[in-house]
Amino acid sequence: MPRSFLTALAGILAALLIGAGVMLAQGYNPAATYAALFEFSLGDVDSLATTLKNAIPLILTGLSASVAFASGPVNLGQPGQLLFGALLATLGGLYLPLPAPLLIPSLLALAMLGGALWAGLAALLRRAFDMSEFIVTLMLNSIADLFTFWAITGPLADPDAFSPMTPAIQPAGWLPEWGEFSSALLVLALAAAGIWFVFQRWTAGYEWRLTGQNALFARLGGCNISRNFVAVMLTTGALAGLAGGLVVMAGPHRFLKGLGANYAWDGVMIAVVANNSLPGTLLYGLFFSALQTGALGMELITAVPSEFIQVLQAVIVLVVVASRGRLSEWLDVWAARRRARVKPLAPAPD
Amino acid sequence: APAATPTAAPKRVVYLINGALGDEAFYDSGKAGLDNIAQQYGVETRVIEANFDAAKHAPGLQAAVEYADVIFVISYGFEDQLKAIADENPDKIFVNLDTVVQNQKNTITSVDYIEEEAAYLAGVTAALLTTDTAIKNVNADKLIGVVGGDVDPVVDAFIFAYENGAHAIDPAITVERKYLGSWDDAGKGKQGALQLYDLNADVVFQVAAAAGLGVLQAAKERELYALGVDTNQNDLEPGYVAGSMVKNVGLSMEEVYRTIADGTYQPGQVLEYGVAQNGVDMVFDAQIKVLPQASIDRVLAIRQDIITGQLKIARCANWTAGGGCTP
Amino acid sequence: MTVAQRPAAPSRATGLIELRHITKVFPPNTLALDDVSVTFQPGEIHALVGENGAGKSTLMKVLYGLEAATAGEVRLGGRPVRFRGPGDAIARGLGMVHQEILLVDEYTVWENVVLGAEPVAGPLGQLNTTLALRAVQAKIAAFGLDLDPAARAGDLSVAARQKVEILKLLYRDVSVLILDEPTAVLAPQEVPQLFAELRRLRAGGQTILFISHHLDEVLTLCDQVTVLRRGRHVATRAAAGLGKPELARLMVGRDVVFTSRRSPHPPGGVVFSADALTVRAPSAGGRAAGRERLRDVSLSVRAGEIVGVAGVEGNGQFELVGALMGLLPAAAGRVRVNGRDLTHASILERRRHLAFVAQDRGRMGASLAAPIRDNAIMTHHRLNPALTAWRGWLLRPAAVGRFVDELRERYAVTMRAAGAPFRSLSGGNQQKVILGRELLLDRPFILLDQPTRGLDVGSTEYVHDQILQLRARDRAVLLVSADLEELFRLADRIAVMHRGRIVADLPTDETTLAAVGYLMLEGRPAAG
Amino acid sequence: MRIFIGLITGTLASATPILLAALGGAFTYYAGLFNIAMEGMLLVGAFCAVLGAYFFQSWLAGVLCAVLGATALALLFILFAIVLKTDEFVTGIALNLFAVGATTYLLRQIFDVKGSLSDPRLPAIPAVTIPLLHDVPVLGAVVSGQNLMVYAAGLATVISAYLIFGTRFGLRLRAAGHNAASLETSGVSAARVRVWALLACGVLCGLGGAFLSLGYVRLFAENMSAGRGWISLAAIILVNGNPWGLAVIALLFGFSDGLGLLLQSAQIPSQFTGMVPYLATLLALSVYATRRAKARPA
Ligand SMILES: Nc1ncnc2c1ncn2[C@@H]1O[C@H](COP(=O)(O)OP(=O)(O)OP(=O)(O)O)[C@@H](O)[C@H]1O
Ligand SMILES: Nc1ncnc2c1ncn2[C@@H]1O[C@H](COP(=O)(O)OP(=O)(O)OP(=O)(O)O)[C@@H](O)[C@H]1O
Ligand SMILES: [Mg+2]
Ligand SMILES: [Mg+2]
Repeated sequence: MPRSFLTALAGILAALLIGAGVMLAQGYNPAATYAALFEFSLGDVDSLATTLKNAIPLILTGLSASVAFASGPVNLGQPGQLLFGALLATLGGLYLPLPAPLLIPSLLALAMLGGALWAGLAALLRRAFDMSEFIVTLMLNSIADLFTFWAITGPLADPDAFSPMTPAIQPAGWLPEWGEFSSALLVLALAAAGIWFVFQRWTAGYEWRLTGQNALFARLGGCNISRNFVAVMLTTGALAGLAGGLVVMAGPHRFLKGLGANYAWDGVMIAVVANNSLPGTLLYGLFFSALQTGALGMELITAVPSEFIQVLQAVIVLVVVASRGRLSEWLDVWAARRRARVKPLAPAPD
Repeated sequence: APAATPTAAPKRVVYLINGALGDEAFYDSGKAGLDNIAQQYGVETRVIEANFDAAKHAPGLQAAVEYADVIFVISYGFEDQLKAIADENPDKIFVNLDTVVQNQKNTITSVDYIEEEAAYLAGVTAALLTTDTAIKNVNADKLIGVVGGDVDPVVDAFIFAYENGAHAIDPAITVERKYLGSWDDAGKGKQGALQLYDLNADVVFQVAAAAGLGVLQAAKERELYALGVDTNQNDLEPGYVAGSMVKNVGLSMEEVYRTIADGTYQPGQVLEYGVAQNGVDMVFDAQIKVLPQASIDRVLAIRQDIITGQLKIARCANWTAGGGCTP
Repeated sequence: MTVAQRPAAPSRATGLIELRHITKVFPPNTLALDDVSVTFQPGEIHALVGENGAGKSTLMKVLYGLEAATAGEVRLGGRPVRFRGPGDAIARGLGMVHQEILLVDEYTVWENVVLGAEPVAGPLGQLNTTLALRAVQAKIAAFGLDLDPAARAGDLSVAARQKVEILKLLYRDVSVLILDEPTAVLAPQEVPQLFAELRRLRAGGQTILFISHHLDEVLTLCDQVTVLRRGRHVATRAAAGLGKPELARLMVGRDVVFTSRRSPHPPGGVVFSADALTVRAPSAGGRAAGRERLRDVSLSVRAGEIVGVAGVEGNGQFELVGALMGLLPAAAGRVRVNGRDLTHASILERRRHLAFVAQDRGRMGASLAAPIRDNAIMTHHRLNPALTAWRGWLLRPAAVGRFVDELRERYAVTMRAAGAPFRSLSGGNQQKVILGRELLLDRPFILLDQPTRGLDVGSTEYVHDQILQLRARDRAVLLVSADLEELFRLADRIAVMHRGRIVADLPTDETTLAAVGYLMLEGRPAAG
Repeated sequence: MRIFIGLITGTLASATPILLAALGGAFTYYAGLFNIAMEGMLLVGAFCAVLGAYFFQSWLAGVLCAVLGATALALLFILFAIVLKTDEFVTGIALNLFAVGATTYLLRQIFDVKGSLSDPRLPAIPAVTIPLLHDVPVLGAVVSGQNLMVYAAGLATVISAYLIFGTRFGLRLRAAGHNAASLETSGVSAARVRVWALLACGVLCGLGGAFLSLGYVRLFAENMSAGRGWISLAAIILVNGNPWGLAVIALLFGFSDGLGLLLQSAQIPSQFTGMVPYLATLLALSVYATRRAKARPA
């Protein structure tokens, strides 16, 4: 832990320095820019609440990707699964005649079901035709995008709206706000705890982890690889679907165009920099959310274009991951060299 | 009385849009107005783009109210959040462009453009063009085309009025449409337009923002004609863009801002900008004019009827995805 | 323009090869070579011996430019050289055949041979196929190698593949040949043939550096012997006058007794049996599909009996283990343990009846990245009710902890913490954990696939002890091994595999190393 | 007939950038690299093409800049994945994100525009008229008069196939993918071969990007690669990188793309017609998978 924390910190620091260099070269003031970034993401309660709220879908899609990657399946379908989760939650919110205490859990369950079904389709294609889930989930993302767009312009469209969106779901399905903070955070915390429990306590979760690390070994040890594959796809789909449900239930309370636009690669990116670890995913999810939230304010104060943050994110991913491997190796070599009692060159014997 | 306008003169103005600048059209026109406001009144201005990304709506609004006194907003897709944040910040001025949004405290002023009036004129223009075989390469088929960015109420309102305008000239004209499913894939825009030209359309109206730029380039490639949208695009492909339907978002912003500056601003109004108010229009000035002057005059005559109120243009009242608009 | 690039003439006699103060550290903390200095004379056959992991391969890789030394220098003909890769080494007349054969299976023999030194024509570097084929053919003829240049490397036998590797060096006209355990994959009868070839090369002025575990081979073939132990240089001696016991002592650091410790033990009833087991190749793309890799294999093991499976690598042992473990589907035949038919059972079902130690620890036996704890409880997590709660749904961390402690104590594992990654264990301790895990399953039948591969003498002794104890406790053991001496030391019976068949099943006491070796190679008993 | 010819011409135009990117990816595929950065390379290529064409007022300069720009991204890939040994998948993802951010950022910094840049003065890559063929009725309209880059893509297919299967470079390239250790001991640095493969990928993706922004249309729009890099990756996986197979698959994609638009007339919601290319990919994948399964014994 301390070492991974150290290398991550070093990586982020290096990336921020690179960013500062670029800003200097462009004639911006890096200190003021980073200060504004901080101010508008964590500086006050409002900003913090926005950052936390934005972090929810990032973290959930990140968890989805990291659980999948840690267990083997290359599920890149978070965007599509998120959309289907949002769609089913919206449907439920529009048509289920239930009081709030029942409706909210039902909508959360529907959201997870939606994501799980869409991921399950990829799992099915994998099992039936041996089609790589890597490509299938990518294609299903585009199809989900078009399908949900059809749903919100066609059968589910709000006739009074100016742009494609469904009507608002019943207020009973809205997640309550606690002061500035959304209760969706509680759902996120429960989901994260659930993932921890699955990986650390559940027998099947143990099998997932070991399969992700060495599938042949796990198979020879008696793990049912193909059943676990499906289970992982369904679970990670459910996580992404939950993200979609929360976006609807905590935010605009309806499914509107552009709902999933932000999460295309962010979940995957977060899982990757977090090295598929649970605490890492939480922290990097927050971190990237803070960057994205602060970017808008940063642009207002310092006129540094907010696209800059997108570049910075990519640089952070590269530098953190690259330095994780390299830095560790250098530390190892350095330590080993000290142990190796490297002697000065002396004439060879014989 | 509803919330009063701030006593001090505003210092900072934000223009918050759901999409992104660079459409050579709608958003850019607002940006031009914003720049004029900055020059004229010496205020600081900023643009926040949500880039069609729903996750940026709330943070964008949040950042905007933290920064500015006056917020111009094009709020497609985040009307709910706009209402909520306007209610929370009654001391800020919110001007919502292009749709009508009313919050509880009634502080949002809406600017509604009557696009149907200008799109109608675009239809008239297209009809005059396709029926005039004297114009180079124009065939006898009474077919005109339109390329929309997406299936949505605004695009369909354009198409609805375009069709009405064309039928006003010749009821036998048919309108073929293509939806791209994209507002930025110009290649797709071009391919959609080419397919329309292959169906024998002589003129294609683009309602697809940046993707629509591909429509104009398709017109040049086929040596046929296109109609621009939102800003004057007649010189983007000189000789092939017969006219442009413009939306003076910038102009209306400047006019609203003038009332803010001189203290006559009234919150909670709905300001209608049609052809008469110079909010929308059909323009023909170009390096190379496509239509003969007689045709242009005919369009201008109809325009005059709209301004005087002699001609009432049907507006899109009901919309469904498959069926488009009905009055 | 037709530039025909030919391999350079063998004029580059390298002269003296000196390795001076070579130190090599593998991250995180393996000190593979610790200040090693050796000199190789031109025109000699120089052997490198040492236990597993002594650093022999690493030293040769440093010389060949495949690994960069952490410290030290390489001198050729008195001048220091820095090879940044094998390309540099080849350019200076060095060539190496690796312990693991490194051919592109998808390429033909000639493509493999010319790879890296291809004759080309034209500005874009078009392969000159005719020229290449002719040159390869010429080399094959010149050295009498019996190879088809158009055959696909992946279809060749191991011995033939090794010949391709050597041919690759001959094609490049190298003057120094480095051979890393070339005899390990050969049947005993193939060895003299190779040696004759090597001697012929020496006579032609070539220097040969030769790594082997077989001390007899070393003493008959080589001029000089260098001994490494745990990364250090122990000695360099002339082979003449050196005895096997002395060499062994130099290698291990103490006296080694070459005896069997098997005591007589009457076997019980049949526990494991395979009847007419057949496995077909799962090859993709239609090529060679359906070819039988295991044919009509019948084999049984009784309680308290160790049956060894001998064979040159690639003669069906892999498929046998795969079929028994459920990795490869049996096309025909039956597998039974204690009368229970497991032919088509799931792996978990098989695991109720058999324990398994795989030959490749990092691939099949363990997950190197996972904590020791997770590796220790594999299979137990499903079959050992003490470790789980809620009808097997949840793991009990406390019980898991106790289980790992028990394993550590019973199998004398040296480890820091149960949560440390498995790869932080030394090789011997890794094998102890795997062996302990499988033996604690306490199954009637134990399948061991090369359980001592890559282990040093101490760990090997430990594993052998454990295997003999299983026999004493009336378990049935099937031991697949490439090490004939190991089989002769442990097994009650030895089954010999040849081309996917069992060609002999002999009581160990009634046969000899030579006889088994002949069977491995020819698939039939030696005449007379 | 005209619609039919239009569909074919549209197919060629849609297929060209996908094919160029896929050929680039094929080099890295054979070299054993998991390269998913084609999307980013296309985008950077498209941006730099406009940049070069705008400042030098020459399409040729635009194409050169596109190649340079995409190659620069390839160099970043080399720096991280090969020199620093960062995971290739991670490198690819990060570079794709980087490409989107950097092109948008630079568009704003250099041209002070957002979203898209189009200018009537931008020179286009010309179409090529083949003298005699051009006048043959249907054939002429299809074979002649296409954009130069369409022919370049065809030529690139031939050259790629030749390089990969007929030359020393190809032998080493494929060896790097099949068994890099074997190539290393043969005295050829696998890393170096991979560097060349990545550079080839950069060049080809640069050409593809140039076609996007200076060929079919003349403008740069943010994110205008629009998933074509991913489609090219799917194509590579489908046919195991074989250049001829890639040409077929790219044409198939191009065709389904145009077909999607055309089908709109048939009262199918545009969203469903938009799914056609993706459904086609899935279909192709399943056909391929079943065929592969059949090749295996029961
Ligand atoms: N690439 C590597 N990374 C880390 N450790 C390595 C690597 N290669 C070898 N080692 C370690 O270096 C030590 C020496 O290994 P080497 O392969 O040189 O031994 P060897 O004498 O050839 O043994 P064997 O007889 O088993 O082939 C061993 O502890 C081995 O585990
Ligand atoms: N990364 C590590 N972290 C902690 N301890 C380690 C690590 N690597 C090795 N060790 C410990 O250092 C000791 C020496 O390791 P080494 O690989 O030299 O074992 P060895 O002496 O060859 O043992 P064996 O004979 O069992 O193979 C072992 O006890 C091992 O558990
Ligand atoms: Mg309106
Ligand atoms: Mg070795």
